[in-house]
Amino acid sequence: MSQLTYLKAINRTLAEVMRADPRVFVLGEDVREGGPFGATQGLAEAFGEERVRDTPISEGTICGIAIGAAQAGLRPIVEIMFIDFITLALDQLVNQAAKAHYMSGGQLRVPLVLRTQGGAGQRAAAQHSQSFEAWLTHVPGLKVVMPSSASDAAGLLQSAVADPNPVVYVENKALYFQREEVPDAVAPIPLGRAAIRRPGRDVTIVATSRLVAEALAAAEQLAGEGIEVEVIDPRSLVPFDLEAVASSVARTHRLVVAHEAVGQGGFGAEIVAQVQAAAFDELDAPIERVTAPFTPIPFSPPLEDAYLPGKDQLVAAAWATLGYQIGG
Amino acid sequence: MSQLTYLKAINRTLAEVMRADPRVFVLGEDVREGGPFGATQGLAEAFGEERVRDTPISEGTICGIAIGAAQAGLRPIVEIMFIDFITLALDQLVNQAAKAHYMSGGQLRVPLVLRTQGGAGQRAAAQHSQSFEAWLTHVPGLKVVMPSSASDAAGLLQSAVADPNPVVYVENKALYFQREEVPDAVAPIPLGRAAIRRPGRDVTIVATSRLVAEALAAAEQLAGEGIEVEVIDPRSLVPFDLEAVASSVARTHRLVVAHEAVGQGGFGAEIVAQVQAAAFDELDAPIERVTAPFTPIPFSPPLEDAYLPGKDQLVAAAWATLGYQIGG
Amino acid sequence: MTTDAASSIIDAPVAFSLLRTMWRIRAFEERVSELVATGEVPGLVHLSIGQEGVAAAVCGQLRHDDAVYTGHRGHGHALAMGAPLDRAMAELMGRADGLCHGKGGSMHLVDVAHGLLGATGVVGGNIPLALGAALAVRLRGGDQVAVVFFGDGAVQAGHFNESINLATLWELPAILVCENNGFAEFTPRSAHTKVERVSDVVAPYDLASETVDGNDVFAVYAAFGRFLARARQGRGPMLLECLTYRLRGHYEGDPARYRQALEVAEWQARDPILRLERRGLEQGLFGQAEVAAAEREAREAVEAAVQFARQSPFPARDQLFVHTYAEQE
Amino acid sequence: MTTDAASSIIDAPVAFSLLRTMWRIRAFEERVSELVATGEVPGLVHLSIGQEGVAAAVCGQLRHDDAVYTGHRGHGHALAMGAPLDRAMAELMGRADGLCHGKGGSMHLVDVAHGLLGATGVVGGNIPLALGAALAVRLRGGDQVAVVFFGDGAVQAGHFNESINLATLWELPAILVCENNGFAEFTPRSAHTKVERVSDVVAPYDLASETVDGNDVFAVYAAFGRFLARARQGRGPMLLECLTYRLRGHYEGDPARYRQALEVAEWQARDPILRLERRGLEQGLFGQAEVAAAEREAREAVEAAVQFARQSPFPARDQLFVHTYAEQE
Ligand SMILES: Cc1ncc(C[n+]2csc(CCOP(=O)(O)OP(=O)(O)O)c2C)c(N)n1
Ligand SMILES: Cc1ncc(C[n+]2csc(CCOP(=O)(O)OP(=O)(O)O)c2C)c(N)n1
Ligand SMILES: [Mg+2]
Ligand SMILES: [Mg+2]
Repeated sequence: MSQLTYLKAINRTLAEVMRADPRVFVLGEDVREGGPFGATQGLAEAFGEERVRDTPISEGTICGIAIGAAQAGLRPIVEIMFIDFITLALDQLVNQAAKAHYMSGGQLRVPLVLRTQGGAGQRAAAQHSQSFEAWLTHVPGLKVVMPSSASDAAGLLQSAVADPNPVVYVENKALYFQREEVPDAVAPIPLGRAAIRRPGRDVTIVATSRLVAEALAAAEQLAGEGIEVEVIDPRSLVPFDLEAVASSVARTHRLVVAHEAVGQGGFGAEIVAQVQAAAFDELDAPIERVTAPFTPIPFSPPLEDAYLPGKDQLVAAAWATLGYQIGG
Repeated sequence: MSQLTYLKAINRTLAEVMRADPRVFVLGEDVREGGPFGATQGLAEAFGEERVRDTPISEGTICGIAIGAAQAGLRPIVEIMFIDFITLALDQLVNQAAKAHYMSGGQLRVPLVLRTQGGAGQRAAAQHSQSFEAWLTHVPGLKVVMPSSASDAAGLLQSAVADPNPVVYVENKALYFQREEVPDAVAPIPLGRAAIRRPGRDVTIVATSRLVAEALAAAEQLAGEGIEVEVIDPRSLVPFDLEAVASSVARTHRLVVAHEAVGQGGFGAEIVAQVQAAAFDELDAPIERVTAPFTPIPFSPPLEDAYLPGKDQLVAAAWATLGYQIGG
Repeated sequence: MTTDAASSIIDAPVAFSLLRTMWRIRAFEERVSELVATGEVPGLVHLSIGQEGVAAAVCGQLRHDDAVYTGHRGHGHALAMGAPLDRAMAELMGRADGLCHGKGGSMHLVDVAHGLLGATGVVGGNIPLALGAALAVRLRGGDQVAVVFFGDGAVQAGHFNESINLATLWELPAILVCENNGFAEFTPRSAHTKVERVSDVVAPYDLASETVDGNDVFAVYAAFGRFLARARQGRGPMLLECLTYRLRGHYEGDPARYRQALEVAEWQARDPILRLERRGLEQGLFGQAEVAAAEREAREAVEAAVQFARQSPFPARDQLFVHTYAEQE
Repeated sequence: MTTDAASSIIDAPVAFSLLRTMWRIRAFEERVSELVATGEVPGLVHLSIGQEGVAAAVCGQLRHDDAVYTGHRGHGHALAMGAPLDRAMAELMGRADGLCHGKGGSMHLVDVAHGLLGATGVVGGNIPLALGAALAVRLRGGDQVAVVFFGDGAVQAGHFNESINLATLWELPAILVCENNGFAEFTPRSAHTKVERVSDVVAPYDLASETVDGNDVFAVYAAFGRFLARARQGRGPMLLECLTYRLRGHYEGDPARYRQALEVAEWQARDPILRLERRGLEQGLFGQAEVAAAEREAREAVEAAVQFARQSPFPARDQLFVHTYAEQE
């Protein structure tokens, strides 16, 4: 066990997977220097510049190179510095990587990991703070992972690298410097298995990424008010562990879904749609969504603070489900 | 009144808006020749090559040029030949066009229309048949329009061109050659107003684009089986006319949502999420979704036919809502 | 290098093999055109009739452990790499025995066993993939090369320049083959760019590039051969621009109103198969009987392929759900 | 054109006005640096200290009906276009009286009244927008020009080449100004491309381009002036590459371990303000008192701007929901 940040857990795991498998290599902008946050720090020194490749600002092509290398049997980990710039790589990711296996009738495989990070809260304004994971969940052939803790970051990254499919691994910049106890050897965490972060019988909160900690804080506060919240972290959106959520709802009969992306068209809507189909009778109240409002991300600190969904909205949403009177 | 195809209605309206407003111009690949389907046929002859501009295969940049021209006060209509290639223009559309008004504190405006077309059924395979409208609904600042008929195509296009915001106008290639009676002068149809295509009291079907006709066919069949279906076409996804849907559900108590895009992460999920929140008590059955399955689009005709959602699934989904027994 | 110099390195067996390949492509695509007309081959179909010389000359020198990427106009490249006619035809007809079991179709022929790693319908989208394959060679060691085919239209797409820059920066063993047929869809190159030659576009990058008469199969063979020898030593990238012309419309069904009868007639006279036959006969590389046999065998093989494809079943419905995700091996 | 020739067209008032602009930028950004350290200016902040000559020389010749686009390192361009110091500072502090009412911040300064049409944080993403503004001039008639600033890092992005191609194809009255400071973030240009000069990258397009010493404000002024005269006649596009150096890290807080002390020292000696002062004094374009006044006035104005910004309230919470969509006018 040691105290590690989320960022350091990623960094350590990158080194581990590179050590374990010579097919793994890293490419992206400024990765030799570690990138703006330091996720790839030290890798060039440890593994050499052939396996840790700085690239020009050519998001589309570097993603495509990773795809081609993956098809040729390597295991590239390509970094898109901010998820906002995945807009420049989507042709490659969506039209090439996601479909190659299917279109080729199973001949091609694209075992690549695309690491990127999203999220607001750093006063980075509208083009450096977005959350686009929902787009990726809408693309058959991609898997989508969103670790919410350092240990999960380590365990999920191993599974992402081992996966024979293109996996988009979405970090959150607001989590990077959060520190926690992490085992010295983290086991791989299979994709598609949710974690129950806190058990509870009154309301279920499904939260992703940065919102998991907010959900736990909300649960803590609600516990003081006599309400036991169950907090579920799906960890991967594709595949999504509907079973874990539906069976929780069968106990609590109330569901709040939370993510940082704007609500409209967000993955929360998909969770609502799946759960209401799977557990209609169990629901004693409409499913509440806690998300960012439908606006671009403002720069000004108080506006950005107001923009960010968090504990208070979760508490309110939980109470809304509890206060709901059918036919009332 | 005259018999017009959906395509011809678009073509005629393009000519009308260009005639009415000298700020309107068209740019895109092969637009002078009319494009692969003929939507822009004759415009170069009528309005000259300055206002009907062929472009190289540079989707990102032509979208950006349209944005810059719109900011400078023109009214560009930019064509992305297949929505599959919007993947190459999303940085411009999402990071530049959608946010400019907000980020500039209201100084900039981007009154542009991006015309594109999606949809399968033409054996065009996985990279020329997709439906990505859900992505666009997830972007604050964009409006999204999906006409399902020739008259609507004409009326909605006028409103899109008149709108001071970036509007993505998504056509469907399978509708292009459908013919219907269209008034000689079509009035603009405001964005955000759904159309009730057929009234009914037993089940509501909300369907978009190509699925509207399928819903009407399903309604016709179900009428023969004694079931009266209400078919609602939202016409624009952003803004979305929740009011129309919720009040229909308040009468029918059953809802089926249908689109051609794959279900996971599709706009249908958003409709489900909004309706279950707005009309929870009214629902007597889980909301059903009829969508494409979560796979890329196969080329082989029988597979593509199996892929495409249509009347039969709608009939089955309607019956599923009708047969649902609460607590059963 | 002049054509004469080129032809000196092409002996009779090579010349005849090029002729056979070109006839296979021609016969295949002429038959496909008929099958499109009757509806047996559905979808968007782009023929390379008139451009066969490039496919034959380039792919004829590659190995099955090389990596070739093509695009929407890729039948010729697939066949020239050795993709079986019958499974290719079955793919175009959407049958279970197709190269991709009917999932891909005309624009997405893949045949990994023969080194055809992919075909994308997104113009320009295949170039980065080829660089990735070349990078894999570099990282793993080996003398394989990556080759990507694309049209003149792709050169104005952002991926092209990004790729040229990266390929030269990393010195990747990749050969980029541009089939410059003067048109992108219905629009001539002059409406897409002011730069006439694709080899001029890449001049700043100081990579080896050459523009050749793409309808002169010997010229393409010689130029590509020189590039290939260097690429096998791990050097690269290189760009080969082949000036050519498609004798059909952009897609089957295209009325092609945008071009001049005269232009078409001129190019018909430069048909690469006719030219090869004329030259081969003149130089005694093959005889009239062999020429006739090449065509006849090709047409017979294509006919057999059509029969094979027709007898192949359509994929079972449940195949719709197969291969969305790869399973752990 | 040599510096001597350049300086012949720059008279005393112009020289002094350039000096004042450069001092305003320098003083503003030095103050911003302090305010970042204390947390009063939040977020990702990229300073242009050392690059002020380009902003002053280019923007000093533009009009408020021209269209300027900049990027993440855009304070200097905004101020040189005439954006008020106080509202610019308020924007960086996220205040209600900021240029964008606090919605944009350092990377997104917009001041339409002064011709600053946009600033994007997506590298390369602003170039197409400028072409659009230039196209609007063409379609509407007028002698306005569009100018876009970007760094050497943007040149490897697909949008750059797409834009060069389209701008030359359509002959748009746009001037592309590349501030080549040798680095993109932490990575030197040599790790991004083998093409040393940006002007070389565009050579195939046969557009007017020139590489100048970006730290010599007279040289930039002269070269841009020549381009501008042509652009006012509707000719274009043109590319001006200014060789320069940022004396600070990539962003405030960057330890900049990736560069050499020697290199920094060399460039410090070439500080464009020092050079202009030295030259102006030598050539009698202004006197020591004026130099001192330029700096002092700039620092005072910046201080006043800080006071203004501090007194400006933060935007009210409900502003969060304002301006997501534009209303019909
Ligand atoms: C990114 C993208 N944009 C547009 C298209 C539509 N399209 C298909 S082929 C084509 C022209 C391609 O021209 P070229 O690259 O010269 O190849 P050719 O067809 O001449 O062989 C276009 C525009 C596409 N497939 N991909
Ligand atoms: C498309 C995109 N990719 C990556 C980044 C992250 N990034 C911000 S600035 C920068 C370097 C830009 O270098 P250059 O264009 O030379 O401008 P400079 O910072 O040197 O002024 C990078 C990579 C970005 N903002 N946009
Ligand atoms: Mg072509
Ligand atoms: Mg730079």
